[in-house]
Amino acid sequence: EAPARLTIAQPSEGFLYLPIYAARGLGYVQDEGLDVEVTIFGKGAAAALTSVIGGESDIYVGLPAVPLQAWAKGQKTQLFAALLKQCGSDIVLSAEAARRTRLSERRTPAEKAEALRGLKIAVAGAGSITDLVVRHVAIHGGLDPDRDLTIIPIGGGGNMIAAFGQGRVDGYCLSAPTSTIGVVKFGGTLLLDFAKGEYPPLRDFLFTALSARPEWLAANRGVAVRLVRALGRAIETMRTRPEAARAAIGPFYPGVEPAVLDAAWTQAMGSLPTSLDMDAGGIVKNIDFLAEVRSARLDVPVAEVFTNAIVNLAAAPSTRHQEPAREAGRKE
Amino acid sequence: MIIALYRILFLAAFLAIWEVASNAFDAGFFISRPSLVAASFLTMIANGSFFYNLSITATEAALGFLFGAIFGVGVGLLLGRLKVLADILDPFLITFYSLPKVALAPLFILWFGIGIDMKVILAAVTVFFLVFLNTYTGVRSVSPEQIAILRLMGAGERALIAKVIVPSALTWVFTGLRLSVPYALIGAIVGEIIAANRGIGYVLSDAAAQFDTAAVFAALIGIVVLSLIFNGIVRFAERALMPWKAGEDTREISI
Amino acid sequence: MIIALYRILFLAAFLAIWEVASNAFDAGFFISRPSLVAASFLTMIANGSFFYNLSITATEAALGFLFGAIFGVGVGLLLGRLKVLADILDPFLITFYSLPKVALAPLFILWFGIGIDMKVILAAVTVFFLVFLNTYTGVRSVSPEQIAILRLMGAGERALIAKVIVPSALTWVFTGLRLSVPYALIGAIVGEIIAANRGIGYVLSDAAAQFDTAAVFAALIGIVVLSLIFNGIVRFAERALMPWKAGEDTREISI
Amino acid sequence: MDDARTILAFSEVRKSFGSGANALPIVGGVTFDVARGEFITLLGPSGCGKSTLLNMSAGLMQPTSGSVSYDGAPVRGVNLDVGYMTQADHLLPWRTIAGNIAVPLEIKGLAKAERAVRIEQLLTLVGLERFGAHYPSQVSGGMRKRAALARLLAADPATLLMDEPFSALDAQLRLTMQGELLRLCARLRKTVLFVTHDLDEAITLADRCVVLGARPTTIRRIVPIDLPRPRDPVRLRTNPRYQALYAELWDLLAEPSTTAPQALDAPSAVRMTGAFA
Amino acid sequence: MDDARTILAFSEVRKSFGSGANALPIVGGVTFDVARGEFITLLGPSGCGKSTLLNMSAGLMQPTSGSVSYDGAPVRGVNLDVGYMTQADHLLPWRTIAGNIAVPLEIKGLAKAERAVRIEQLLTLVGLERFGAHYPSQVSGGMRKRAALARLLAADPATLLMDEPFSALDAQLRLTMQGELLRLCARLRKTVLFVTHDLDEAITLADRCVVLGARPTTIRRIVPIDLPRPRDPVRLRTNPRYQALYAELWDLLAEPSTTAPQALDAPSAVRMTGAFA
Ligand SMILES: Nc1ncnc2c1ncn2[C@@H]1O[C@H](COP(=O)(O)OP(=O)(O)OP(=O)(O)O)[C@@H](O)[C@H]1O
Ligand SMILES: Nc1ncnc2c1ncn2[C@@H]1O[C@H](COP(=O)(O)OP(=O)(O)OP(=O)(O)O)[C@@H](O)[C@H]1O
Ligand SMILES: [Mg+2]
Ligand SMILES: [Mg+2]
Repeated sequence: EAPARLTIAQPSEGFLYLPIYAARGLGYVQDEGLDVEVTIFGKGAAAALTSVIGGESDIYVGLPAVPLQAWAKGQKTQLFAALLKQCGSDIVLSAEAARRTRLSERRTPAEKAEALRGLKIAVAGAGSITDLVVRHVAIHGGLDPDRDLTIIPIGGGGNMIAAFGQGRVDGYCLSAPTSTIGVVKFGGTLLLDFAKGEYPPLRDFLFTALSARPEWLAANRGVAVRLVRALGRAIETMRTRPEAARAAIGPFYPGVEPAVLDAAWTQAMGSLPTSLDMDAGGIVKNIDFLAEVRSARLDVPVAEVFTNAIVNLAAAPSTRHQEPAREAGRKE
Repeated sequence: MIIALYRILFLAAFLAIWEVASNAFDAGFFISRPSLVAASFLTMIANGSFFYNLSITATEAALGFLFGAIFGVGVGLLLGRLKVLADILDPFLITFYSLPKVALAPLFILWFGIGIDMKVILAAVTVFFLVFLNTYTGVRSVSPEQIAILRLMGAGERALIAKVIVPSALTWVFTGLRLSVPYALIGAIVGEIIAANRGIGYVLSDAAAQFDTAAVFAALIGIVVLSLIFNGIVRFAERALMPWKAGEDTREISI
Repeated sequence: MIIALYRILFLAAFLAIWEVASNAFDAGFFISRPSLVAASFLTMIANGSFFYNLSITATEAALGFLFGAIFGVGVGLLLGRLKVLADILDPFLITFYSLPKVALAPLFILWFGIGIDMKVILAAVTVFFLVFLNTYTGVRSVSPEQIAILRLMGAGERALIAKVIVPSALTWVFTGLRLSVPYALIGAIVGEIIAANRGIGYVLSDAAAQFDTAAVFAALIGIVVLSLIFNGIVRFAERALMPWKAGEDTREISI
Repeated sequence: MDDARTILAFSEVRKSFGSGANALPIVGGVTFDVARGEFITLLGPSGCGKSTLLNMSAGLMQPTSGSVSYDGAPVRGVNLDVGYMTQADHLLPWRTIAGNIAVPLEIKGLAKAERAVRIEQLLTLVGLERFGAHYPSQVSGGMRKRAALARLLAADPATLLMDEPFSALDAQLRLTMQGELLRLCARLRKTVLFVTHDLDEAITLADRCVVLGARPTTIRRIVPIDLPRPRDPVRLRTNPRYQALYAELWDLLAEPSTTAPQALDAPSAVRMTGAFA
Repeated sequence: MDDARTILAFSEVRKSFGSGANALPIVGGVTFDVARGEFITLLGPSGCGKSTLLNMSAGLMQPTSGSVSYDGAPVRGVNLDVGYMTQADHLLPWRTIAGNIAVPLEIKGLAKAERAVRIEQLLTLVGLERFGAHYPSQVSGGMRKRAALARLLAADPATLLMDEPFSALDAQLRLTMQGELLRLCARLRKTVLFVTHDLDEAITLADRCVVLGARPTTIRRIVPIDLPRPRDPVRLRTNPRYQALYAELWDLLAEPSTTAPQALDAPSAVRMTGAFA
């Protein structure tokens, strides 16, 4: 039986997609009889989602806010599995900026957020996840993101590290391992440790999820179920046998020093989801989040934009691949 | 006159098809529609963000164009006159030209920062080669007879360049310049997409991230208008510097 | 011979400076160093990924170049002969040319998908205008006297094009083609960066995302080599199609 | 005038270049007819509009007023019945000499082998047998003119417009070529409009010689050349009628323009004084 | 030969174009000296290498063997002491006629006002007063040649190389220009190397006339023109010595090449038969 082909549109590379790397690296995708092709969209999440809407890719993986925005404009894609339920983009400040703002003396999240005042912070792209996160934090700190600090969209991790290393920006926002490099190699400090839930507004925030067109989901239910099953199994392995999972991640990051990768890995372990299903709360947080950073509230039917049907099916006992089914089931 | 009329007809037809297609295929999400774009455009103009951002991009592109053009013409003249040097440098110039600037973004940031310099340099680098290669070819195409004639009159290299090479290569140079007008803009915009929090490139990527297609097209209108203005300036300079071509289209040829 | 020698010297000096600077400023993270790049390059060759990805990009770029060049020359000839049509379309062509393709990524994806077509079209669109504008200018520069002479001999439009316009505009056409070789590659690579899972552009952005600077430069080498090869092919064609230019540099001029 | 034998008719042809206040009247009313098979030579001072008259006959220009008719109909657009050997050679630099001569043959659609034979003949005729493979930039000025002549003959048009075709040839070759042209015209009844500055040539070749004045140009006189044919260019010169014609033409050309003396090109002795400071 | 009066010396000059088996020998050993202030005319069949000799004198080409010396030293690189009026006019199309004449004046560094005066004089001299503001494409062939002549004279070089300068002029203007040239040379002691196909011109102007043979070219004879100066071009023609010289030159040119008859350009009657099929 030929493996079922499946294409995933992924906006960037980073640890916010960790379960995808793990499931591929550990061979679970192949175990499920899937031939997964991951396409990286260097020009951002909007392009990635567009390819799903246009039927070029099957599944979008990334911040749910992006498909929600599209839904509000009439292009429906349904969220069907959660991969990360914490904010995965960290804000890293340079040692100098941390000293200047006396970051170590600040206690509450709001106080820490206020430290952004007057700083120049690099984000990935205008309107990207990282842009929105920095804006959200700034607002939380009582700042006007357009006046009280400078947010500079700067593209990918390489650009950020280049600007950060040269002192051209005071900080940046991106997921591990880019954030880890700033900390480990350039002596930076995390403004807020999202992984430890240090920032309440984004606690239990649905950060990375899979989404696809409802028609596709209806027609390819089996394939979706198998993918979710492989991802669940990967998360389980990461939790129970971290060293095996860590080893499977390595080949995806040949250019990152092992020490940096280890640090990133350790930090990421703290934010592993316990299950792949979603609730309205995580979605509403996305809508709230967008409403706060853009002064407009998305008009979407919360109950319709996501479905747990696939996750539930994946959790149900199946004849094939007993073990993953059991593991997923235990999470129920 | 008749030409302007046809242009307007063409534009109107295009807009009509756009509007109709957008409705017919329910494709507003992807291609917006002229009416929405116009509305978005007017909003941008009203709140001042259009001209603010456009002026930033225009400055970057204009500076980049200027530097790129000056170096392009200069190096083109130099290498056009020193064939051996040109032969030696040829593969390196191609190498330099072939490197995708997008891939070199981190290096650009490293060397030139994230301010206006970086965008100017990016635009200038893009312009440089287009102008250079056209100028070079133009200089190499100068009639050797005319050079010999001037030489015999005692012309030194400076007189040669001023009196024969530049006038003769001018059509080439201006073609290079016209080719690079859009690239100056694209260079500046790519620079803004790489790293910026203002400029029309920023407006563009911000709008794209929000699926605000109407705003994307409104920003594109700004870019196109800039491009047409720059192009007009280049054409004007071309006409002013080549008086002998005036009326060439209408002149009766005698053979 | 002497030229090859100088080229090698030049290259060696460049590599030496790179290696030294990388060590001196401890900038290996950003600019890697030639030795590491070489190692990375050899690894890529050894595991076959280099030629696999390069061949994909080469195919895309070559197809894009071909289509872009054919349309560019075709439209250039057509509009060069029909001045009124050219005048009418002029602002639209500039508009079309000025649109930053990067900004239109979602539209490209929508219309042409994320497969090889999208990259070929992106490359072709980029090539088109460069070839078009040079061809157009070339056609407009054809001596009206020669056209008149051929007309008097009873030449129709086809004979005119074949016997006067094309040979006379050939230098222009080839300059356009040489200008667009790197852009064909850049177009394909941008396409791969927009959406790809293979090709040298993918290798590039993948390596960049993993901070594998040595691999970035190794990929760049691949791009440059492709560019030089394409350029060589274009030059070869140029020489083959313009036998009357053979030996022009060494020929004694009589005036 | 509207004789059935008339092939080319100039009627009150005026031509100015430029427009408005800048308009420079060149041809100021020229009327004459050329009969089918007639050989007309045009004489006149430099810049008087001889080439302009040929350009109008070829349909490359329109008269400002008056009309040029060919074969009964006014000439509009390019006149495909004429062959035109222009004052400059206008060879295609990207074709060899043989390739240039091939152009009209290719346009006519001759087969390759036929073309090769014809080109060989023509090259021989103009004395360029060994230079077929040379590019125009590799041959001398006179050889370029001969190549242009061969190209004209290859086209084999009913009417030939020739603008100083032999001016770059040496005296001997010029005579040979004149002889060839006369024989050709006699055999094939070609109509020829031939511009020259050489009075000997103008007389030797012509049925009638049209002498033009200075700008704005009108016809000074049309001189019928009543010498018997066939003519031998060399022996002709001792013929007294020939000498009388020569003198007549000379005087016609030397006579100062009565209409517009200030427009005369030839510099007067007064104006020239002190030019070489 | 190495007389102090010698300004230009050709010594066993040979010139071939192309290399290896393709090499075509053009000049086959030419030796003659030109004295300072001497007026030499060059006569020879089309394509025999007259322009090539001038090109070598100007330093635009090197002889394949032998040497061309100017003022005692072999000519290497461009010879800045000569002015060269080439066979084609080579005017700069992007400059008006006046602008073209201005080029050598600009190179010499004349002030603008001075230039304007000089240009005016020169335009008058060649009869182009009204055409200073025209572009070369807007004037007739003869006018272009006159503009090139004015440009040559503007440069005011010690030695003039002139390649068929008057061939495109009408008979009257040609005589006027010849007269001007003679007066100029007499006053300023210019050395002139003058190519022409016109025997009258060759005799009228020259101190000595160099007659060249067919390719590979050698000198047939150097004919001293022992006519008194100043000469009146028109009246000269009735002079018996003039007529004798004319006949001598004619015969020299007409005589078939003894060295390489197969290289003769003029087509033989036999070869021509059937050319017009
Ligand atoms: N395209 C043009 N634009 C403006 N003036 C022109 C143009 N063509 C010709 N003339 C003018 O028309 C006049 C006659 O030109 P034409 O070439 O017919 O002279 P010609 O009698 O052939 O002279 P020549 O014997 O020198 O060849 C010239 O004074 C020239 O300036
Ligand atoms: N650059 C060149 N390459 C090859 N052959 C050349 C070149 N220049 C001249 N020749 C050859 O040299 C010969 C003499 O040329 P040149 O121009 O000197 O003749 P010429 O005596 O001036 O003839 P004309 O009276 O026709 O002007 C010709 O046969 C020509 O083919
Ligand atoms: Mg004329
Ligand atoms: Mg010559």
